[in-house]
Amino acid sequence: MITTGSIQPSLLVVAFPAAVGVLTLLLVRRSRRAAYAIAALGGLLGLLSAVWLLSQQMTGDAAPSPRTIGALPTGGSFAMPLHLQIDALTVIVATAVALVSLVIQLFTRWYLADDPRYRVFAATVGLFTAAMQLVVLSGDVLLIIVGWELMGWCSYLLIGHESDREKARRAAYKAFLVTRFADAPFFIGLIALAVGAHSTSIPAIIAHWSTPGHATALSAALICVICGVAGKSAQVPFQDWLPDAMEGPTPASALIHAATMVAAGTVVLSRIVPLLEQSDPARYVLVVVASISTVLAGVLAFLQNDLKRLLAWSTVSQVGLMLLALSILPPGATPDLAIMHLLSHAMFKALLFLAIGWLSVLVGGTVVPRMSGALRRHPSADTMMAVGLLALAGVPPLSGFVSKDLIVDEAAHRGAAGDGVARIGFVAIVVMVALTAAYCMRAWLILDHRTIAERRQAAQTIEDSHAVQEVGILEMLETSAPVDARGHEIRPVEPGPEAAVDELEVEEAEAARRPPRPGRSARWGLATLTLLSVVGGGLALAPVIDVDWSNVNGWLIAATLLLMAAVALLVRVMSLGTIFGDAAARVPQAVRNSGLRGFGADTAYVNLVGRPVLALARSVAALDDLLDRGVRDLASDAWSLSLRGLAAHNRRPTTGLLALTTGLVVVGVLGVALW
Amino acid sequence: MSVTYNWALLAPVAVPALGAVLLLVIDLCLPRLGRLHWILAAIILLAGAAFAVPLALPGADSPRRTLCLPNKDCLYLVDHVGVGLQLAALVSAAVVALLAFPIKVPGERAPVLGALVLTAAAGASGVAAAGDLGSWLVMLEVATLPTVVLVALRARRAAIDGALSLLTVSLVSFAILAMGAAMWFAATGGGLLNGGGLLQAAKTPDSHRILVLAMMFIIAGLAFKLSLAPFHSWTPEAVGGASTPIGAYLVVTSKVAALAALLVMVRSMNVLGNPVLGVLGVLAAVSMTLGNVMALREQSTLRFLAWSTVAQAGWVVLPLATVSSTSLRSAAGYLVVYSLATLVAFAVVTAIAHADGRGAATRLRSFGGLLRRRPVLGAALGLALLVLAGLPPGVVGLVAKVLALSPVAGNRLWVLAVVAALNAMLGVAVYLRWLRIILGERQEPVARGRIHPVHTGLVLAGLAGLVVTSFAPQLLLSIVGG
Amino acid sequence: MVASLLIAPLVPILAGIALIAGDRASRVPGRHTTYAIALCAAVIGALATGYAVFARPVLNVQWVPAIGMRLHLSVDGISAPLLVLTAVLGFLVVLHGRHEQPGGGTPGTYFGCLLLVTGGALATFLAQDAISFFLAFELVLVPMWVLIHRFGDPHQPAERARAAAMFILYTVLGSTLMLVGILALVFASGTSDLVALGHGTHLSQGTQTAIAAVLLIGLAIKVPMWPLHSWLPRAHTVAPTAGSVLLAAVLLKMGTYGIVRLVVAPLPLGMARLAPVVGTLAVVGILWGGLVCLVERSLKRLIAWSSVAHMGFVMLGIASGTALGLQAALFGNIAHGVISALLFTVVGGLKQRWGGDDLHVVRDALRDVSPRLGFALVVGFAASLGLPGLAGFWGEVLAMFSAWGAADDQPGGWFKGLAAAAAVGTVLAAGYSLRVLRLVWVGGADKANHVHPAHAGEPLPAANSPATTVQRFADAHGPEWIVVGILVAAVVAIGVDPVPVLHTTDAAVARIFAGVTR
Amino acid sequence: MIHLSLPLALVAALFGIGLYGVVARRNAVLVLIGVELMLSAAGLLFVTAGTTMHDPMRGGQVLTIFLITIAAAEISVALAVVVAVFRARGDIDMARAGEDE
Repeated sequence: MITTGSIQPSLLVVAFPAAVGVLTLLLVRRSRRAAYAIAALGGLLGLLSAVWLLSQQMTGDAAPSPRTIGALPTGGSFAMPLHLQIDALTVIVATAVALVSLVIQLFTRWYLADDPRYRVFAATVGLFTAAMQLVVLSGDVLLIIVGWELMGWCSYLLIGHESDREKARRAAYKAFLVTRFADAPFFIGLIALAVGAHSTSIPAIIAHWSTPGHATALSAALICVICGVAGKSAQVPFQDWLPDAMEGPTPASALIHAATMVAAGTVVLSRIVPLLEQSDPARYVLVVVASISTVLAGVLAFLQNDLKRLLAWSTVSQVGLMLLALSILPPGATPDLAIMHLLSHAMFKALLFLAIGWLSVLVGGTVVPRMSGALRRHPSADTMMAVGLLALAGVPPLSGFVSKDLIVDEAAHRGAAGDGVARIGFVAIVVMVALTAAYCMRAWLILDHRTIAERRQAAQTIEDSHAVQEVGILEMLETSAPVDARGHEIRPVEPGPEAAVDELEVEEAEAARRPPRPGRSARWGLATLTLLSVVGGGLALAPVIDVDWSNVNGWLIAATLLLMAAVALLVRVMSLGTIFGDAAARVPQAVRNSGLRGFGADTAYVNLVGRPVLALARSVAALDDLLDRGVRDLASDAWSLSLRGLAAHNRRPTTGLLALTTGLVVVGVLGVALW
Repeated sequence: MSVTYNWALLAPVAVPALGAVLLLVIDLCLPRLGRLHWILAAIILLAGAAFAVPLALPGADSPRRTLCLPNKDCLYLVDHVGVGLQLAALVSAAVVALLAFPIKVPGERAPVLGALVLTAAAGASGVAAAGDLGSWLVMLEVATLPTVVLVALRARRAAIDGALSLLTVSLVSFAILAMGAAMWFAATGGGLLNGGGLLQAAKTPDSHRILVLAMMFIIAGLAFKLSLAPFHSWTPEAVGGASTPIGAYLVVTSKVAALAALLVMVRSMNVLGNPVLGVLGVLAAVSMTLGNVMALREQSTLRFLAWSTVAQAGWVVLPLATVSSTSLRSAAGYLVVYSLATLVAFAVVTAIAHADGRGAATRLRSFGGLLRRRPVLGAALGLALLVLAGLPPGVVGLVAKVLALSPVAGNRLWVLAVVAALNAMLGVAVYLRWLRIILGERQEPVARGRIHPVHTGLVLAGLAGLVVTSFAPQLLLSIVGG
Repeated sequence: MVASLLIAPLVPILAGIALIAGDRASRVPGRHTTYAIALCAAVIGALATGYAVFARPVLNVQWVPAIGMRLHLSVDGISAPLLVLTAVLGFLVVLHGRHEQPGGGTPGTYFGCLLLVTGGALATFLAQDAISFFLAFELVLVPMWVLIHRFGDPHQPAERARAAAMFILYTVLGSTLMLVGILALVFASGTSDLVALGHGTHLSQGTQTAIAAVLLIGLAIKVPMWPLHSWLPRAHTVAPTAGSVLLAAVLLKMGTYGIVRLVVAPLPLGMARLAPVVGTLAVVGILWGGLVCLVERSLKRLIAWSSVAHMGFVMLGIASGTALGLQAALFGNIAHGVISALLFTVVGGLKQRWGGDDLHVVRDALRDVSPRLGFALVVGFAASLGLPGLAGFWGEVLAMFSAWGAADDQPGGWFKGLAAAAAVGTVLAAGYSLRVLRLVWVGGADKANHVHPAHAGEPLPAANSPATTVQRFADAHGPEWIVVGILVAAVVAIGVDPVPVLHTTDAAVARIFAGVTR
Repeated sequence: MIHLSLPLALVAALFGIGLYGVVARRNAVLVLIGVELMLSAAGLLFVTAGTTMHDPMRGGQVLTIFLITIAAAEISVALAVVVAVFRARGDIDMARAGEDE
């Protein structure tokens, strides 16, 4: 047994990834190799510490609440101990985060092989991981806020990594602002909880608020926290930043979606789940938010024209499921269900993103026309894609199946027991299960599409999304030449077919400059993820996770599986005869257009928040100008006063005498009056 | 009737008075001395001041009396504040004499001017020690009348106009003052300023009322000499018209005399038991504001200094809005600081006017780049302006502001305090305007004459004084017993 | 060693005077000599300050009895961090002068003024006597005025004069009002000793409220608090870099320091009565500043506005009436000092390179053009939006904590609302910070254009093609990079481990609240 | 002994007339006359007050004499200035003095 002296593995779990960020920025100038070495080593050490911590936890040697930078001196009775809190669930999550992060670091080396900013990217990923680990392990709301905000910032940096493109800049800006907007209530909620308990330590908070007598305050605070969680986890009404975040490089997306940022909401809520269980209003809010999100995101995922965006929406949907799992928990229950799904989601989603990233490098983009048939041409990734999509869809016996069906079962169970929240949740889950099966099937069919020649033809009309700057692919479709039912152009398009082909060749030549597949370590990482996606469900059997897998209702599971099969079949039928094997092509164009825009959420943000705030800002600026002018006018008033004074002082003795006499009268009257 | 005499005590008044006579006699005997009379005058004034020094030392007992009647009422008494003001009056007059020394005047006029300065200084010195209404009135007038002549003797048209302005205002003010004194006399039934009659009068409502009215008349009458608005109209005319040393005399020595006179009266009003003299507060506020606002635009140096003196007069009487021994000391302390800074400013202006011609010194613009051209003069003037503005590094000016504000703030006269704060701001704007010119670039080619060594010496001494007192303000403030 | 108390402020002040006076001498000292003298003086001042902070000597002698002013210098927990901040920044601005020594005057005057401001600020924080505090408070005005007036933006002489005048007039008004308050306080309590006043006075609540109101109005101008802030954006816009740094990082702190020393500690009842107003104005300032920043075009002005917002957090902490709030305020002071110093240094450098600071001019991405400055800018704005791990976070989040848990004698609901509004303010901060980064750091120019298909057929676009090369200008080097680097390191260090700073102030804060029975 | 109210009324009247003269007259000499009236009012008040009290020093009378003396000195200076003004400008109209420089 390794000694548990002064060095706490829990601190190392946070410190190593953070060190990656700091050291890379400090030490590395240009060398890509050095940056990679630091990143990989840091990630590995982070993972090892997490495993060490896990082993400690298993043997019961882990320090339950290690100190970090020491308690904040608050000058009074307010306690801010800033401790971590180590328990089985958090340790497992931390391990998963470390693992995913390591794989992503390994993969990035290949993915960004010719990116001049690789160094910064690797550093940011390290910092991001550290922030997430902090949230995961934190036992103090202040530390949660710290990690939470740092993650937001790192996501800003990652999404805006390719800041040469306006779309990426906008996406990064939007992601940070939307989440930050939601953070305002989140702060207030946590502050309210902490101030009530006179401590920021989570155990103290739970102890304080668990005593009866402040239900309303508790509900209000929790709803505030849920707002923040909805922001970070991209739930309704803050959902729209996440698909835009696809502007970031694919490894960044993998990191954000799989293990870190969007999952943080689940982690935080699971920390305070004993409070959540006491507050029905908060549970209702959570279940409504999560249900709407999970269903809406499922629909949107089906409608996307870009497979990365499809995955993005699927994340929203899956996180919605985790939050649903939290909302349906009975009092006294532990959040293991949600965490279980978080873990399996982390594995398969990271896998999916990295695989898509791999493919996108090979085919030069992630839009459906590019991706169509990608697996046919590059079969090396097909196992990963298959496992990932199956796990996402929840096909037994993959990890997604286990975690999801446990939630379905729990919802049904609780709903039958008469819990309204669980009933809402159950309905949403059922719809969501069908939708998940639909978009997974759709994605697979696209990737596995055969008619490459047709794809190639159509591609002539569509530029690569990298070359598309301001206008999205949608606008491009609208303005490009119409094609007939078989994909033949009716009219040649602007740059001319040669140019388009040339461009394709150039890009493929570019792609050829890096090796056609990731390095060995990265492939090992991917293989690990694949494996875990397959067998991760077995975690339910592990003693550290407390889920009730023995009494599962077999009929219910069979019914969901049947539903999934039916939907998959339907999608297959829909995809027949479409150009790219895209089932969504059967959906009316208007709906798809709207879906591509996230049903107009972005416009709503701009019109409901952005514009009014800017208008307010302008009017405040104008008001301030007035204020400023008022102050300046005082000066000019004094100035004109002196002019008037000059006129009065006409240098004549009589005027002086008049003033003197007046003065005498005034002084006499005032003097007697004021006495 | 036997009266006690203490000549040492009387010397600060007697020496200059006798000196004035002496100067005229010397002129009779040795008619060709010319400007040397200024030196003589300065020596006499400094000798008078030397007699005052022992009394001003911190250990001296206070108040000292002489000219006492058998019934122990004394017609001459000085306390620390009084002797400090005497000292200030005499020294400032001596500085004026020295400033005037290099300036060419017709040979027969120098002794007259010198004698007038001495006379006025004697009056200023005497009024600070007056113990009865008669000597108070006489001394005040002795301090005032010569100034009219001093202004008029420059014999330029502007000077004559200024003299007329000063004359009319001073005459009317004196009439008002006399009326006030008469009412005072009628109310208290005696000529002594702090006799038992005052207490008696304060007790009966009728005479109390007359006493108050008398006080108002006296304040109104004295306000002209302090250049408090609205009694200030002569100030820009006379200061702008007179020769620069006489201008300095008008805004420094003359003001010292006025404050001394006012303090004598206010001190005796102590017995009335009312801590607040609202009228003085109002006058202070109006003067500050008016002076500052007018100075904002003024283009002529001398008139600028005149407006500045109007504003500073407000600060001088500001503490007197509350009646207490502290506030008397505060007013005197402020005045002393003001006098030092103003004298330095006038010394610089005089030096430049003498070296480059009056035209080069009467416009603010012509001071452009002074700090670069004549570093010593520029530094002295800059520091003096900062002291007047009350900004460090002119720390002593800031201390003076603290001094002036503390009775007001201590008694929580918020409105007055806020007005004062606003005026502190305005004052900064006013003085920085000139400072900016000094710091800035040269606007026009200026003839570069030689600064007279006496002027250089005076400016250097003034600069040294400002610097030293900025580090140790107590040196200056202690002469008024602070 | 008591001498360190005198050396710390006096060496910079005297060196400053000597430099300015030396400029007028017939043989003007050379540029390098001037720089060396200034640097030495700044270092000596900083070392003496460091020693004083470490050893905590006390000097207490009579100075001007006429106004009850004593020369009482010492260091306690409240002033120690500010002293260190001032001393370090004093050194840094002089160091930075090597890189950017603006025209408009001689080096002697420039460095002299910088040293005078530094020395004056040190004296302010050292003074333990209310009246000498005021004196030192005023000491910095004229040199600062000269800095703005003479050495400010050379392109806008008229605006420079106006801004300088507005700065000094506004501040003088504020400080004179403060003087009125101080005098009233001293008169009423009978002592001008800040240590004695720190134990609270036993005046009636009415008296305390009146005095506190006057003091607060006076000091609010300095802080500045909405709506008395008009001078700040103006002054910052035209001030030279070093001037902006000192103004934001040191001079503003005098205001809050004064509030703690003169209002919070001696007048608890008065402060309690006025706290809701102060808190409300503070929050209005937060929102106001944040909103204006969203549409402000001038980058320096924008940072000045963000200062208004940040100082709002400091004031909110003070208004909460809790020890936590005071801790937050004192920490926020330091944090804002470091952050604004960093931002102004970077932005000053940018303005110099760009020849203007209009955000609407489309420029190449700073992260490509000048990676070091870009990095520093990112750190600065990230700290400005309150990113954890950087200095700005703790002060703001603790201020919100304290406002939510305001003292029992305050209207709790109202303060909770204020805390919520302050949280909205952090969103605005994110909005404007990212706005700047989006316009400056990542650039407005869309370089995806540069790899347009049109080039594809031609030989590969080489570096000689103007469309693809980035116009690089000199990145930060030498003194500028040292200054920026130190500030970045400080921002990170304070942000990662706030405990030392909070620990320094802890005992003093606890003492203030120990005497008060609330 | 006549009743005091009569002389007091006279004092008031004299002072008022003098003040009016000072304000209303433009001729410098007439202004001087106004001042003289005011001064004589003061003197009268001194005398009147002095008669009512038993002051061994005869304060009222003494002060009146002082006053008269001072007034004489003043008028001499004043007339000298008025003459100078007349020489400089050609008139002694107070409302026009100082108009141009």
